Amino acid sequence: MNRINVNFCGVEFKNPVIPASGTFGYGREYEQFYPLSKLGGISVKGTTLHRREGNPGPRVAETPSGMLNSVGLQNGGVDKFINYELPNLVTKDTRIIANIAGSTIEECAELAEKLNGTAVDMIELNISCPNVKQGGAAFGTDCNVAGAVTKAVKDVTEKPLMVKLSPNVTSIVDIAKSVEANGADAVSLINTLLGMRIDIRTRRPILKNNVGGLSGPAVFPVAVRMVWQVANAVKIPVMGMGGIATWEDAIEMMMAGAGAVQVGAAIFADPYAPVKIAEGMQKFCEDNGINNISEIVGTVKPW
Amino acid sequence: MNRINVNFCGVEFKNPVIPASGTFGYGREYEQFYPLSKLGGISVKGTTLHRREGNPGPRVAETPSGMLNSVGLQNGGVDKFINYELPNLVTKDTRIIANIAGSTIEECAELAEKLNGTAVDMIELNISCPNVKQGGAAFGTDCNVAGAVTKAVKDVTEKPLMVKLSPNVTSIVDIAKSVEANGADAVSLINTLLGMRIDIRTRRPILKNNVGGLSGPAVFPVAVRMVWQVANAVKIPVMGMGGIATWEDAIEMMMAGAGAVQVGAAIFADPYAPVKIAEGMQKFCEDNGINNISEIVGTVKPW
Amino acid sequence: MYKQGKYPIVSKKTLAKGIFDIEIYCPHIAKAAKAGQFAQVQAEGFFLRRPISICDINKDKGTIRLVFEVRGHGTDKISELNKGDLVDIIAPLGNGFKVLDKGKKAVCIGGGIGTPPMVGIAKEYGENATVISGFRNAAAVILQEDFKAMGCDVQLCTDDGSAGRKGFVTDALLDVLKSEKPDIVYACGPMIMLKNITKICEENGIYCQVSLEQRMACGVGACLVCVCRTVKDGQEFNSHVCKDGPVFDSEEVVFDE
Amino acid sequence: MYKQGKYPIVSKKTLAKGIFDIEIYCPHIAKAAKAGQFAQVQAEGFFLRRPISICDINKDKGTIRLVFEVRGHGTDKISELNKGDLVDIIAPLGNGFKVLDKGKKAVCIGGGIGTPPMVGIAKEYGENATVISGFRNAAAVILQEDFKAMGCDVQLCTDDGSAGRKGFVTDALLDVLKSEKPDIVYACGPMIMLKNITKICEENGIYCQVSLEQRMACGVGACLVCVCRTVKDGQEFNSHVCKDGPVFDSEEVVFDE
Ligand SMILES: Cc1cc2nc3c(=O)[nH]c(=O)nc-3n(C[C@H](O)[C@H](O)[C@H](O)COP(=O)(O)OP(=O)(O)OC[C@H]3O[C@@H](n4cnc5c(N)ncnc54)[C@H](O)[C@@H]3O)c2cc1C
Ligand SMILES: Cc1cc2nc3c(=O)[nH]c(=O)nc-3n(C[C@H](O)[C@H](O)[C@H](O)COP(=O)(O)OP(=O)(O)OC[C@H]3O[C@@H](n4cnc5c(N)ncnc54)[C@H](O)[C@@H]3O)c2cc1C
Ligand SMILES: Cc1cc2nc3c(=O)[nH]c(=O)nc-3n(C[C@H](O)[C@H](O)[C@H](O)COP(=O)(O)O)c2cc1C
Ligand SMILES: Cc1cc2nc3c(=O)[nH]c(=O)nc-3n(C[C@H](O)[C@H](O)[C@H](O)COP(=O)(O)O)c2cc1C
Ligand code: FES
Ligand code: FES
Repeated sequence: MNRINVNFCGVEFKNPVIPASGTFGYGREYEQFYPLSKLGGISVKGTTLHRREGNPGPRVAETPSGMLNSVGLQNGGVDKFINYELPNLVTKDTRIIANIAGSTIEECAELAEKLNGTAVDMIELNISCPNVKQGGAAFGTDCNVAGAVTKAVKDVTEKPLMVKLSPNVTSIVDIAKSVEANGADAVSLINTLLGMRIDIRTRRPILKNNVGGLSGPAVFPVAVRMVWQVANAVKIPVMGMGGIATWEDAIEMMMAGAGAVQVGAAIFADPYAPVKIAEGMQKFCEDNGINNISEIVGTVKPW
Repeated sequence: MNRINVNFCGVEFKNPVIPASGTFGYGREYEQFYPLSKLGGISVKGTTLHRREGNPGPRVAETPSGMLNSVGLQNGGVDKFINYELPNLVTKDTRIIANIAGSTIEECAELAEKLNGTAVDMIELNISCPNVKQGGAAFGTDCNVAGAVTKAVKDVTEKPLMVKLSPNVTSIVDIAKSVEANGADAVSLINTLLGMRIDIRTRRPILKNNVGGLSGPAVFPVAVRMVWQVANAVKIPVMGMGGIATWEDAIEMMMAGAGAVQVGAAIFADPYAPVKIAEGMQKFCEDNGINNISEIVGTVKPW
Repeated sequence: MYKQGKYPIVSKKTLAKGIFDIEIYCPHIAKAAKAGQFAQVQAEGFFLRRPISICDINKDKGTIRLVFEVRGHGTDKISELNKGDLVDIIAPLGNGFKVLDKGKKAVCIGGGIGTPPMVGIAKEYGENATVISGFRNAAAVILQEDFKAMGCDVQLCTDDGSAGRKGFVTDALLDVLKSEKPDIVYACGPMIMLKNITKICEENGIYCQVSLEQRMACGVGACLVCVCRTVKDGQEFNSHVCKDGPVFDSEEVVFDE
Repeated sequence: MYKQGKYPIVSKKTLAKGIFDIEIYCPHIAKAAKAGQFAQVQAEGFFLRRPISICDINKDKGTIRLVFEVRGHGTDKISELNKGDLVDIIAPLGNGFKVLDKGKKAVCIGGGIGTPPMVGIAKEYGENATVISGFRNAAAVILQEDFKAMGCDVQLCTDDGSAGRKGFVTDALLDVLKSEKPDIVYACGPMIMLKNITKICEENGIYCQVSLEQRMACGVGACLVCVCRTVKDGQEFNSHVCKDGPVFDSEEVVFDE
């Protein structure tokens, strides 16, 4: 019996484990390891209106239990996504979350409109990319702007709208409330924490972009805290991510309040991580007499 | 030849390596490993006006490459510090940084006044403790309040005033500028990132305080980024900390812009960490023909 | 004087499923160590050290013994170490048990993985020690031969009666008290067990010391994370398990309701 | 088909100071692997894997060889692995070198730790391969016997002349070109070396493939971090070393000024 299927925001996922945007491409590469149907869904690489080349390399730096990236939303543009990636993805028997990012509010809305009528199951509006100059984090760190962009997209989209929040803020709860008030159907968090590494031999930042986004197990406790705070402050569902590497982490994130989880950087260390996490969750339910994993969501009892 | 003595904010330190507040007590315990004179200075446990019992236990949770703590400023109060700890510390031939925290602006000023005329070399005003309800982070996340408390302390203190900043903010640069404008002689950063861990067996937060402050190598890239940003935005010196565990880390932090560094959680893993870091820095200078470590401060060349 | 260093493991045994016994050659530590003290043991790849009681000290051989159970990822990692490997420890830490004068009688009570620290202290009393240890079942029983070899009066309890007597260590303690009044009781184990033993000792006017556990960071008394509630002269306050303990006079410990 | 798994090390050698040669038993990978592909190697305790070229493939034995230099903490950790230990790798990754028809002549050029991938490709040409390798000095020289055993024409250069001829691999290449025009040149090494070789080949109308390096995360083409600038039909764009490379036609690579 499948004990880990979840209904998140009206969408049925066969399990709550979804590779995080930007860490899994469109699934083509990882399909060489396992069928994509093993995944609850895929949050595809951030898509912009037009093709983007992204930032110059190096774009990655290792950190203790984590990594920085400064990809900068390299992607082929929304039309290529719709015409080339989506037709392939729909054959994979898994949910498709389109992660979109614009440099203006209008662009975000236009992107969402383009995805109307497609096979996309859900939109994840990224207002938190630390690696682009316009839009991105600038949208995600101001309550009013975050609300405005949410509203603009909600007004045009026919898909469930999930807004992806930045952790680089004083109060992620305020941002979450603002996007909820402006019509978001769900929030996902956290995007990456802004960080930097320097090569002490060359006295140069390792990333050509100087700074980049921190992800991986290092950020897990920050992510759990933010998911817990946000889940307690909003009524819409929360998709939790940030540093999840094991099924225990995923359970912890769900107990903190996440209705489903995304797994990102951990995939680089172990391509099978999302599959192992789903399997671990199923076994956890069996071992603990839990009929469905949804029963544990938000069950942490604070002291 | 000592190549690692630094003048930080008018105070001469024999080396730039200082155990971070709250991780080294008043040095009594670590003196059993090595003489305190090997250290550039000691930032003592956060001191409040009155004795504080701190938060209930458990107060610590392990995280990937780091830890959460929720001590909550347990200490014997400023009078005990002045009468019992300070007379002992002054005999140790190292600099003494008094880390102070108040729950009101007046309390902070009163604390600073009490330290006038003592042997304390410098004041570190902690406006960033995530583990206390009043004062603490509440002071550190609002530019105006941060400025006001800085000004109140600066008005009464005769010591160099360093203000310790919280990383749990949208713009640490804005806070740094505000405390600079209000008379801070230096800033120190970062304090801990707010985080949480949950015991999935008991479905309880591991910390009795539910949330706690993240420190250790996991936060290092965030700390380097913040030090770099702040050092480029203010004219006063920056004391860098957050995840430093090796001499390479310390060099990286100084290249990012720190005039001196504090080492915290790494001491729990290796009590000798501060001493090894100072030795590594001296050797680095010798190997690279650097006459004094101060020459590397802020020398990272962004792309 | 605390010592930190990497010391060789000279022998390793499995005492029961998931319970390991390692003997470490560290003459300076062995020389300084007392029963009831502990070591902060590094688990490779983990940030914090794991506190493990010193089970036994052999000052002649220059070794200490650590007996530990795999409870999570860190102890699992430590259990991968083998004879010949180096283990990074800080020791001896904490205050240790108070040892009474020769001829005094002691009862040493260990519950489960609280049993190992009883080896070192029971040794101080030899034939004058009664050792009561309690385990879930026969498969979990450890260290009984060690106590017997030291001449102690050994009383084994298991929850299910699959070895020794069926029942709690407190039942065994009450039986012992029927025939003699020891000068001191030492106990280590779950909080509920320590609380009940404390109550019995109080009622019978027997001096009792308990060894507590708390999550730790520094292990030396500097970071203040390992808090426990204690009371003295009617005044409650925070003590720290790593430095003020792990051994406390039982009357000073505030047991949660 | 990528494979990920923990595979046993069947032999380990030290080729020069800080340069190690490990042979891994992984029949499925060995069967699928081509010269010029690479493996993502896990270094215990580190978050990201380390990309290491497949130096040689023995399909009969089911093994691949990795030759790597200790450059930082991660490769240092990998170098601690010994015969019998398991190493966690993902392989074979990347596109590999294009192999021309039997009888064609190749020049294979390795600079320093760029030399190992030349073993696998030179083997394809045997006596029809000229192998030019360059090192800082005699102490750093590796793999020359391997090339000789395959019947290649072996030309060794060192910066200081302490072994082979003094000078750069490009000097040796120019000399070779004086007497014959190879059908293909393969090169791996520092960017400046690749740039100069590319220029020479262009001027001489010789097809040239270079193997590039970039910092990686996934290693399979999904995360887009391992970017390099390439050009096709006059159009510059980003390629990814792990999937589009590591081997590129030299004329497609945009070398920074
Ligand atoms: C003074 C003292 C003496 C001890 N002596 C022994 C002994 O002789 N034999 C033995 O088997 N165990 C002993 N313990 C318990 C032992 O420290 C824990 O079982 C161990 O830390 C668990 O680590 P882990 O990595 O397996 O568990 P994890 O749950 O993965 O550990 C996560 C974190 O929690 C801490 N932690 C978890 N459980 C405990 C606990 N019960 N006490 C303190 N910290 C904990 C860990 O140290 C680590 O920091 C002692 C504890 C203390 C405080
Ligand atoms: C396709 C490819 C093939 C390679 N083949 C070989 C080989 O056969 N033999 C060999 O000795 N080396 C090879 N390298 C280089 C090797 O990957 C690096 O030396 C190694 O990653 C350094 O890791 P470290 O932990 O020692 O260094 P650190 O500096 O501690 O590593 C920190 C991070 O930077 C990355 N990094 C550092 N230098 C490089 C580099 N030059 N290239 C890519 N990533 C780097 C590391 O992978 C790690 O993520 C190859 C690199 C690539 C991209
Ligand atoms: C290489 C890389 C690329 C990413 N690209 C995107 C992106 O395009 N859009 C987005 O919303 N998040 C992106 N992210 C953020 C992740 O989706 C995720 O929020 C973050 O990495 C935290 O999860 P993790 O710790 O499991 O990786 C990227 C992360 C990485 C590591
Ligand atoms: C156990 C513990 C107690 C701390 N107590 C204080 C404190 O009293 N005052 C203060 O300003 N910072 C306190 N800090 C924060 C540290 O001084 C430091 O800013 C932080 O830990 C980051 O450095 P690190 O990663 O090197 O530990 C404490 C940190 C820890 C781990
Ligand atoms: S563990 Fe630091 S004071 Fe006890
Ligand atoms: S390393 Fe991920 S795309 Fe190349």
